[in-house]
Amino acid sequence: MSSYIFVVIGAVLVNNVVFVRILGLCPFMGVSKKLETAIGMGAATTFVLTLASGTSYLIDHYLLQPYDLAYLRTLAFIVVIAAIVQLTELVIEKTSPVLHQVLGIYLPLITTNCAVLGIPLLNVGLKHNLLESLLFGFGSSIGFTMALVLFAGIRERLDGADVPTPFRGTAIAMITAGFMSLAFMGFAGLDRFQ
Amino acid sequence: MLTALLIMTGIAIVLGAALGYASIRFKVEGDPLVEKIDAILPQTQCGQCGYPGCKPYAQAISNGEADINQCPPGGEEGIRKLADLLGREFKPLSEEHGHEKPKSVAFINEQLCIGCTLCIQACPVDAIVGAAKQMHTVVSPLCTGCELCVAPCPVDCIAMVPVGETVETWKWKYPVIELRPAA
Amino acid sequence: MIHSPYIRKPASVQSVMLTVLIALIPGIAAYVWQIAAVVLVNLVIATVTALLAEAAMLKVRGRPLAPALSDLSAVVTAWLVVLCFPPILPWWATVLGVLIAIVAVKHLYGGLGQNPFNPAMVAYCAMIIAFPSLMSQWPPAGQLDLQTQLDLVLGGVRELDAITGATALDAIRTGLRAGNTSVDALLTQSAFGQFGGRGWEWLALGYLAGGIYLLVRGIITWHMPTAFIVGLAVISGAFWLTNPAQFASPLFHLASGGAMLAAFFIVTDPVSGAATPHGKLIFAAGIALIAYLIRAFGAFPEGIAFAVLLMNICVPLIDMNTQPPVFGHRGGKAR
Amino acid sequence: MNLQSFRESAWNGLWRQNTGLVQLLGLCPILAVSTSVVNAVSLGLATVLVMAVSNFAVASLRNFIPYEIRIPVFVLIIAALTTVVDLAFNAYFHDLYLVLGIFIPLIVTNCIVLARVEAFAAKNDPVSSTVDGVMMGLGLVCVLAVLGGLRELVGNGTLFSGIEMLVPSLSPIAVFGNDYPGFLIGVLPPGAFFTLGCLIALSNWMRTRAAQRKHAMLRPAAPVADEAPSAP
Amino acid sequence: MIARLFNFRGGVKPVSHKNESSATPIVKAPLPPRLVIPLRQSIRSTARCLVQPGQRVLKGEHIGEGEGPLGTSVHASTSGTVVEIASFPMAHASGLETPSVVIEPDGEDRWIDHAPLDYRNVSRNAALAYLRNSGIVGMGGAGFPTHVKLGNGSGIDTLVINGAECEPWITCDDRLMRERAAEVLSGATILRELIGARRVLIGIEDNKPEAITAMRAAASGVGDTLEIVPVPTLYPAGGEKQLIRVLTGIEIAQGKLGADFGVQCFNVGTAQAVHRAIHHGEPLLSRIVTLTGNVAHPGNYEVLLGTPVDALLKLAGPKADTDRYIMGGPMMGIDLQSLKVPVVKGTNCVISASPALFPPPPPELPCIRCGACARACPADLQPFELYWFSRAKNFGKTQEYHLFDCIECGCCAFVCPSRIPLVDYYRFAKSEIWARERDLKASDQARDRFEFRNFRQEREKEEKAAKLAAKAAETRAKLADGTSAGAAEAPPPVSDEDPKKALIAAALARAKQQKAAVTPQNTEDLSPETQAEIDEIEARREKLND
Amino acid sequence: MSHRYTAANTSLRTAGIMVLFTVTFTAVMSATYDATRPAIEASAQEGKMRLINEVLPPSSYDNGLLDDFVTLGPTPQLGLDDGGRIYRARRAGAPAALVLEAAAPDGYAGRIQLVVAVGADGRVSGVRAVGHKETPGLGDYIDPRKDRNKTQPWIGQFAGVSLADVAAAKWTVKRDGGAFAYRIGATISARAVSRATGRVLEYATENRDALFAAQSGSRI
Ligand SMILES: Cc1cc2nc3c(=O)[nH]c(=O)nc-3n(C[C@H](O)[C@H](O)[C@H](O)COP(=O)(O)O)c2cc1C
Ligand SMILES: Cc1cc2nc3c(=O)[nH]c(=O)nc-3n(C[C@H](O)[C@H](O)[C@H](O)COP(=O)(O)O)c2cc1C
Ligand SMILES: Cc1cc2nc3c(=O)[nH]c(=O)nc-3n(C[C@H](O)[C@H](O)[C@H](O)COP(=O)(O)O)c2cc1C
Ligand SMILES: Cc1cc2nc3c(=O)[nH]c(=O)nc-3n(C[C@H](O)[C@H](O)[C@H](O)CO)c2cc1C
Ligand code: SF4
Ligand code: SF4
Ligand code: SF4
Ligand code: SF4
Ligand code: FES
Repeated sequence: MSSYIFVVIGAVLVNNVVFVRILGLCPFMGVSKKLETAIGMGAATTFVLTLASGTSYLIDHYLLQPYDLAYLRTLAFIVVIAAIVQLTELVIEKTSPVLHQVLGIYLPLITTNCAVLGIPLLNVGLKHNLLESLLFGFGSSIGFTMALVLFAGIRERLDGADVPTPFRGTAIAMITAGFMSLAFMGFAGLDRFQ
Repeated sequence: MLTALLIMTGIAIVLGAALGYASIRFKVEGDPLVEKIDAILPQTQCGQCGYPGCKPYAQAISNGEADINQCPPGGEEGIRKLADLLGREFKPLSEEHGHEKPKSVAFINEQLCIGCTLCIQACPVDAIVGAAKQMHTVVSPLCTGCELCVAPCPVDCIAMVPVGETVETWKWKYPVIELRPAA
Repeated sequence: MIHSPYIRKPASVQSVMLTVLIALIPGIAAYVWQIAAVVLVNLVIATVTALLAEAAMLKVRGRPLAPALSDLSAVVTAWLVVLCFPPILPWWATVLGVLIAIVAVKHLYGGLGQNPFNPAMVAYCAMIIAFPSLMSQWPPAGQLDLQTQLDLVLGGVRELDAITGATALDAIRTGLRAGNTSVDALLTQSAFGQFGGRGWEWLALGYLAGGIYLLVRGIITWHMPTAFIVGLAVISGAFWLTNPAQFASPLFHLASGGAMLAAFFIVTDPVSGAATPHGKLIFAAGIALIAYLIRAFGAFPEGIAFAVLLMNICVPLIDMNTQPPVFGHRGGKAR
Repeated sequence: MNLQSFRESAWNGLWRQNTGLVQLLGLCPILAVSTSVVNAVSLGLATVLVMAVSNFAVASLRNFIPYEIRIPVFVLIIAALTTVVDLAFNAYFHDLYLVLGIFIPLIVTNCIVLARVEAFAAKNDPVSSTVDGVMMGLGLVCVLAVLGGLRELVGNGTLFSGIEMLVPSLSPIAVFGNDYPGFLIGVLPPGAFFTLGCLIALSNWMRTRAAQRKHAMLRPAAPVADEAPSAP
Repeated sequence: MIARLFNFRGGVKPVSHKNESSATPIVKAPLPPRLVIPLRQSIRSTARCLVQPGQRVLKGEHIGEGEGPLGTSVHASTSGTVVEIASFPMAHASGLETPSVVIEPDGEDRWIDHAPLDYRNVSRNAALAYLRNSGIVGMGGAGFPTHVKLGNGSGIDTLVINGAECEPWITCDDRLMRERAAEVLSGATILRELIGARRVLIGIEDNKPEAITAMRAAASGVGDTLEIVPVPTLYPAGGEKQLIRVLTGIEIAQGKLGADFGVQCFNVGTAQAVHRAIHHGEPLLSRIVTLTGNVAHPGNYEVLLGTPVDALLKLAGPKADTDRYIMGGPMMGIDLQSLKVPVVKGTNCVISASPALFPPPPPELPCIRCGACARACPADLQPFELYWFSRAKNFGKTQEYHLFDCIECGCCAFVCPSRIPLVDYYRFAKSEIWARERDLKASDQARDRFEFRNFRQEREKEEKAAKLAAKAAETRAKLADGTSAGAAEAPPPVSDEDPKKALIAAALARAKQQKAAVTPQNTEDLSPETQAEIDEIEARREKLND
Repeated sequence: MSHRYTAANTSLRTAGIMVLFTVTFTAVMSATYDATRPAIEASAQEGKMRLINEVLPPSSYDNGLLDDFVTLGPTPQLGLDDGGRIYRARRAGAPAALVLEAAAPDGYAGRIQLVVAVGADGRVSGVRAVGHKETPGLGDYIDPRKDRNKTQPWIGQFAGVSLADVAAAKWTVKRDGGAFAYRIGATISARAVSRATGRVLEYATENRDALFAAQSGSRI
C-alpha cells in the first residue's frame, strides 16, 4: 500500500516531471500566462496522461512483450497517445469551445508533450504494474499541473514587476522556472526512504 | 515481422475507427468565440479594419484570417484584450489600418445642411436624425465617431469634434512613478 | 500634483531595514563569541559587494541610485547571506552568493519589492548545489583561532579535513543514515551542546532576542514566527514521540541550524512571503513542515532554504485564496 | 524552390522563428541534453535528420492523409523514422548511440518536429518542406551548441567533454584549468533554465536593437518599442 | 443606553491638530463682494437655472431647480443682483468648471418671505419635498440629498448622527455641537420622526469632551430615545460605515445602503440645517467652515454658500510660506487648483498648507509588501494587491480584490513606509473601470443599433424585392391577360404625350404625399434627454425655416 | 469532406487509411530492425567487451568470455536485486578471472552499478562504475571518464588489491578507518563503491570454485 503512495509522492514532488525530469516544458512555458488556462491545460494533460499510462501498459504487457516486439514500443505508445489526444480534442471542442480555442495549438501538442510519451516509457523502465503505472501517470500529471498552476500564479504577478526590458516575457519566465527547479531540488532524496 | 504487422494493424484499425466515429459524433457548430471577440471590439463600425463592421472582423479573427492589430478605434487596449483572449502575443497597431485618435463625434453645421440624407444612409448606427430636405442632426450620445458620414456630405457640413472632458468623464491620471525617470 | 492624504506617518523603508539590521546584532554577537569572529569580515565583504552590485545594476538600468541604495534592503540581504553561509568560506564564495542574491534574484525582477523569491535563500540553495563540499564545511564551535579563520577566508588556504567537523544537523543525519546508532548516542559527540549544536544554542537565543525586538517594533507580526516555531515543534515532536531513538527532539530542531534565524528574519521576509494573516500562518507552517522533511529524510543537511523557496512559489496562490473577508462581507467567503 | 524562398527558410529557422529562442518548442531536449556541447550537437544533428526526412515524407504524402487522423499519422511517420534512426545509429554509429542514449527515442516527442510537420510540411511541397526541416533543425542545433557550451563551461570549466567518445584522438579542453571548482548549477536542471533564459534575453536585446536601428533609419527619433518580441 | 461599543479593524491615529481652531467661537463671515453659486453642488446633478443676468434676487430665493431624482434646489445666499451666469471652477479634484450664478450682494441681506413648516401636520412626502426645495443635502462631505436618504419612512430602527469629525484639523462640527447643541438635537428629532426610527445615537469622538458635555446637557430634556455616545478617537471613525459599526455592530457591505440594515446616518450639520429649514423656514444658505493650518487666525466661520475661497481666506490671514490650499481635511481633502472655487454645501474646512506643516512626500519606493497598509485599512482590503494590480493596469484583478470596497480614506497611504500614493492608484483604477463601463455600454448600444440597421436594410431590400417581384408578376399577368384576350394590341405608344404627363403628375403627387407623410428617421427608443435635445433642435430648425 | 459520407463510411475510410500507413511504416521499421539486428548485436558485444577489457587485460585469457557465463538470481551480497551475470575468463582452460556485475546500493543518489573483475589469484583486476546518478562534479569521480585526475583515476586504486592486503573490514574509506582514499565533500560515493567492491571480492573468493565449475549459461 505505502509503496503506491510513494509512487505518487515521488512522481509529484521528488521527481517532478517539469523541474526534475525536464519533460513537458513546451506546454509548461506556453500555457502558463493565466491561471485559468493553466488549470485547463493541467486537467487535459492529467486526463490524457493517466489514460495513456494505463493503455500503454496494457499494450506493452499483452501485445508487445509476449511477441518480443520491444522495438515497436515507441511507435505503438505514441500512436495510442496521439489517438487519445485527438479524441480528447474532439470532445473538448464540442463541450468547451473557449477552452479549446485558448488551449489552441497546445492540445494537439499534448501528443508531443514529452511527458506523455516519457511517463509510459518510464513505467516500462521502472517495471511498474498496472496500478502503479496508472498512479505514476496520474501522479506525474498532478505534478505537471501543480507546476503549471504555481508557475501561472507567479507569472500573473510578474506582469506588474519592473523587469529589465530584455528579460520581459519569456526570458524572465524561463529564469523563474529555473528558480522553481532549484527549489524542487530540495526534495532530492526524499524518495530514497520509501 | 508478421506479428509486428498484425499487431500494429490491429491497433490502427481500432483507433482509426474510434476517431472517425468521434469526429462525426462531436462535430461542432457555431462559434461562441466570435461573440467574445466582438464584445471586445469597440463597435465603432468604421471599417478601418478592412471588414464591413466589427462583427465581420471578429469572424475573420476567429477564422485566423485577420490579425488582432487592425482596429484603430480599439487601440492598444483592445489589442491587448484580444491577445489575452486568444492567448497570443501583443503587437502594436498595424500602420496600414490607421492610428488611434482621440474620441470625437460628428457635428452637423445647421446653417449649411441641405437635407440630402446621404449622411443618414452612411451612418452605421442610425445616429443621425432627420428627413429629406430637412436639416439633419447628430445625436451625439449615439455617435460612435466612425467618420463614415463625413465623406458623403456634398456640402461638407459635417465636422468631427473631439469629445471634451466633463466632471462625469474626467479620469484620474496614472500616478507618476518616480523610480522611472522620464526616458 | 500631490493628492490626499497630505500627511504621513514618519515611517520609511530605510528605518524598517535599519531596525532589522539592529535586531540581527545580538545574534551576530553570539556568533562572534561562540563560533567564529571572522564572520565580521564576511559581513563587511558582503555589505560592500551588495552595495556595489546594487549600484551597478541601477546604473545599467538607468534608475536613480540614491533612493535604492539608501534603503538598506541590500545590506539586510547581504547580512542574511553571510549568516546562512559557513563562516570559513573563501571570500569569493561570499561575493558570489551576494551577487546571486542581488543581481540574479533581486534585480532581474526589477529590484526591491518585486522578487518572488527570497534572495538570500536562493543564494544559499544555489551555492550548496554548486559547491556542496565547500558549503557544508563548518568550523567546530569556537575552536579555530582568528588567524586560521582569516587564512581560510582571505588566504585561500583549504586544508579542511583537519579543521572542520560535522555540525549538529549533519552529524545527526549522517549518523542515523549510517544506521546502528541512536540519537542519544550521537548527542554525546563533541558537536553537541545542551540541546542543539554546541554554541549554536547561544545563537538561537541571540536571534530570538532580535526577533522579539522586531515584534515589539511592529516590523514583523506574530503570525510567521509562531506558525514556524509551532509547526516545526509539532512535526518534529510527532516523529520524536513515535521513535525517540531515530528522530531528534523538537528542542534540538529548534535550537540547531538556522531555525531561529529563519523564524524571525527569513520566513518573515515581507517581499517574497505571504501577506495575508492566514496566508502567513500557512506559509510559515509550510516552511516548517518541508524543512523538517528535508532535514529528516532529504539529501541536504539544512532544509530551511529550500523550504522557503518552495513556499515562495506558492505565495501568489496562498495570498489569492486567503484574503480576509472584506468589511461587510464577513460570513460569505470572499474569493 | 528558388533562392529567395531558400533564404527565407534559412532566416526563419536560424533566427526569426528560432525554435529555442522564439517559438519555445522542443524545449525538453534543448534543456535536458545541453549539459555538454558534444551531447547537444550530436542530438541536434539526429533531430535535423528526423525533421528533414519526416517533413519530406509528410509533404509527399500530405494529400492522402485525412484531416481527422492527421496527428496520429504524422506521429506514426515521425515515430517510425525515429526508430529507424535509432536502430541505424545503434548498428552503425554505436559510440554515438551510447553517448546519446535515451535521447534519440525522445526525438519523437520533440514538439518542434510535429509542429513543423503540422504547420509547414502539411501545407507545402516536399522540397521546401525538407529545407524548412533542415533549417529549423539547424536553428535548434545552434541554440543547443551555445547552450551546451555555456553550461559545460560554467558547470565544469571544460569544453567538448565526451569528444573522445566520438573521435578517440581528441580530448576535452579544460578552459579554466584543472583547479576550476565547477559551478554545478550550470549542468543541473536549474542551470539549463537560467542559461536559456539569458540567451532569450540576449536575443530579445539584439532584436530590439535591430528594430530600433531600422526604425531610426526609417524615421529618425521615433519612440522605441517597449515590448520585446517573444514567443507566440 | 447602548450596552457596548464595537470596533472596526484598521484605522490610524494622525496628530489631531484640533486645538488650533477649536478654541474660538464661530464667527460670522462678512459678505464677500461677489458670490459664485454653482448650480452643480455635487457631481451627482446640476440644477436648472431659474434666473437671468441682471435679475434681482432676495436672500433665500430659488435660483436653481433640482432636476432628476437626486436633484435639490439652489438658493441665493443673500440679496443682490445676478451679474452673470458663467462657468467657474468647482470644488472637485479635476478643477473643471461648472455653470454658476454670480450674485453681487446689495449689502441689505434682505430675506424672501419664509415660514416654518409644521411638519407633523403635513404628509411625509410634503415634508420631504419641502426639504428638497430647501436645498438640504448631507453636510458631512458627500452632499447626498437628505430627502432621498430619508427614504420611505419604514424599516429604519436606528438613526445615527455623525458628530465624530475624525479628520485632523477640522473642528466645524465640534464648534457647532458646542454652540448650537439644541438646534442639532432638534434637527435630529425631526429626522428621527421623518425616518421613523426608534432611537437616535449621536456618535462623537472622545477627543471633543466639550462638545460631548454640551450635547449631553442639551439632550437631558429630550428623552431617552436619543443618546450621546463618545466613541474612541481613531480615524476614520467618522466614516459612515465605520461609525455605524462602532455604534451598532452592523457592517454595511459595499453597494448596500444603511437602510437595508435598519440604520441611517446623518451629519450633525445636516441635522442643524434640517432644524433651520423646518422650524425657521430657512433654506440651506450658509455653513460653518474651519479655516486653519498655516494661518494667523485659525477658527470657524459661518460662511455664505458661494463665498469664493480667496475672499474667505482673508479672514484667517494665511502666512507667507503657504504654498497651497486644501479643501476638506488632510486625509481626504482636495488640493485647490484655483482660489476662485466657492464654498459649497459640503465644504467643511480650508487648510493653508506650508511645506513645514505638510511636507511633500519623499520619492515613492517600491512596495515591500510589509502589510502595514492592510493592517490600517478600515475596509479590510489588501491595499498592496490593489496597488500592484492597479499599477499593472490589471483592472480585472483589482476588482477581484474588491477595489470598489475602498472608501479612499487614505489610511493605507498614511502608513506606507514606501510612501506610495496608494489612493491615487485606486482612484486611477476606479475611474478607468468606470470609463470602460461607459465605453462598453456605448459599444453595446452601437452594436444593437448597427444590427438593427442591418436588419432594417435587409428588410427594406426584401420588401423592395417583393414589391418588384409583385410588379413584375402584375405586368406579366397583364401581358398574359392581353394575349389571352387575343387582342393583338400594340404596346402603349411611347411618343404619346398624355400618358407621359399623367405619369409625371402621378409621380409628383406621390412625392407630395410622401413629403407630407415624411417622418424623421431613427427616432425610436431615444432617451428623454436626447428627445429633449432633438425637440430643441426641431424648434431651432422651425425658426431657421421661417 | 463530402457530406455524403455516413458515420460508418467515414470510420471505415479513415480506418483503412490508418491501417495503410501503419502497415507501411511498421514494415519499414521491421525491415530496418531485421537488417540492423546483427550489427546491433555485434556492437553490443563489442561494447561489452570494451568495458570488460578495461577491467581485465585481454591478454590474460583466451576463451570466448561473453559466452562463458553463469546467471545469478537476486544476490544481496553483490547488491543485485534482480540478478545478473558473472563471466568467466579462462586461459588454456584454467580459471583466469571472474568478471562480476554488481551494485553499490548506498550511493549518494541511489544505486551505483559496477563491473568488477577478480583474478583467480584473489586480486581485484579492475572496477568500473557503469551506471550511477551521483552528483555531477562531486560524486561522479567514481567514473574515470568524469574523474578530473586523469593520470591516476580514483577508481584505479582497487586494482591489484586482495583480501590478504586489505582485510574485509577495511574495505571502506580512510575516514571510517578503512584503506581507501576518497575525495573531500563526497565521501558517501567513495564509501559506497569501496564497500561494495570489498563485498564482491569476498563473494568471488568464497564462491570461486563453484562459479568456475558451473555449467555455462546455467543459473546459480
Ligand atoms: C536559513 C539558514 C540558516 C542557517 N543557519 C545555520 C546555523 O545557524 N548553524 C549551522 O550550523 N548551519 C546553519 N545553516 C547552514 C546549515 O545548517 C548547514 O548546511 C548544516 O549545518 C549542515 O552543515 P554540514 O554539511 O557542515 O554538516 C543555515 C542554513 C540556512 C538555510
Ligand atoms: C473616510 C471617511 C471619513 C468621514 N468622516 C466623517 C466625519 O468625520 N464626519 C462626518 O460627518 N462625516 C464623515 N464622513 C462622511 C460620512 O461617511 C457620511 O457620508 C456622512 O456622515 C453622512 O451624513 P450626511 O449625509 O448628513 O453628510 C466620512 C466619510 C468617509 C469615507
Ligand atoms: C547537493 C549535494 C550533493 C551531494 N552529492 C554527493 C555525491 O554525489 N556523493 C557524495 O559522496 N556526497 C555528496 N554530497 C555530500 C554529502 O552530503 C556529504 O556531506 C559528504 O559526502 C560528506 O563528505 P565529507 O565527509 O568528505 O565532507 C552532496 C551534498 C550535497 C549538498
Ligand atoms: C523582516 C524582514 C525580513 C527580511 N528577510 C530577508 C530575507 O530573508 N532574505 C533577503 O534576501 N532579504 C530579506 N529582507 C530584506 C528585503 O525584504 C529584501 O532585500 C527584498 O527581498 C529584496 O527585494 C528582509 C526584510 C525585512 C524587513
Ligand atoms: S476598425 Fe474596429 S471599430 Fe472599425 S469596424 Fe473594424 S473592428 Fe469595428
Ligand atoms: S454620425 Fe457620422 S461619425 Fe457618428 S456614427 Fe454616424 S456616421 Fe459615424
Ligand atoms: S504599506 Fe506600502 S510598502 Fe507596505 S505593503 Fe502597503 S503599499 Fe506596500
Ligand atoms: S484608502 Fe481604501 S484601501 Fe486604503 S485604507 Fe482606505 S479603504 Fe483601505
Ligand atoms: S514538451 Fe516540447 S519538447 Fe518536451
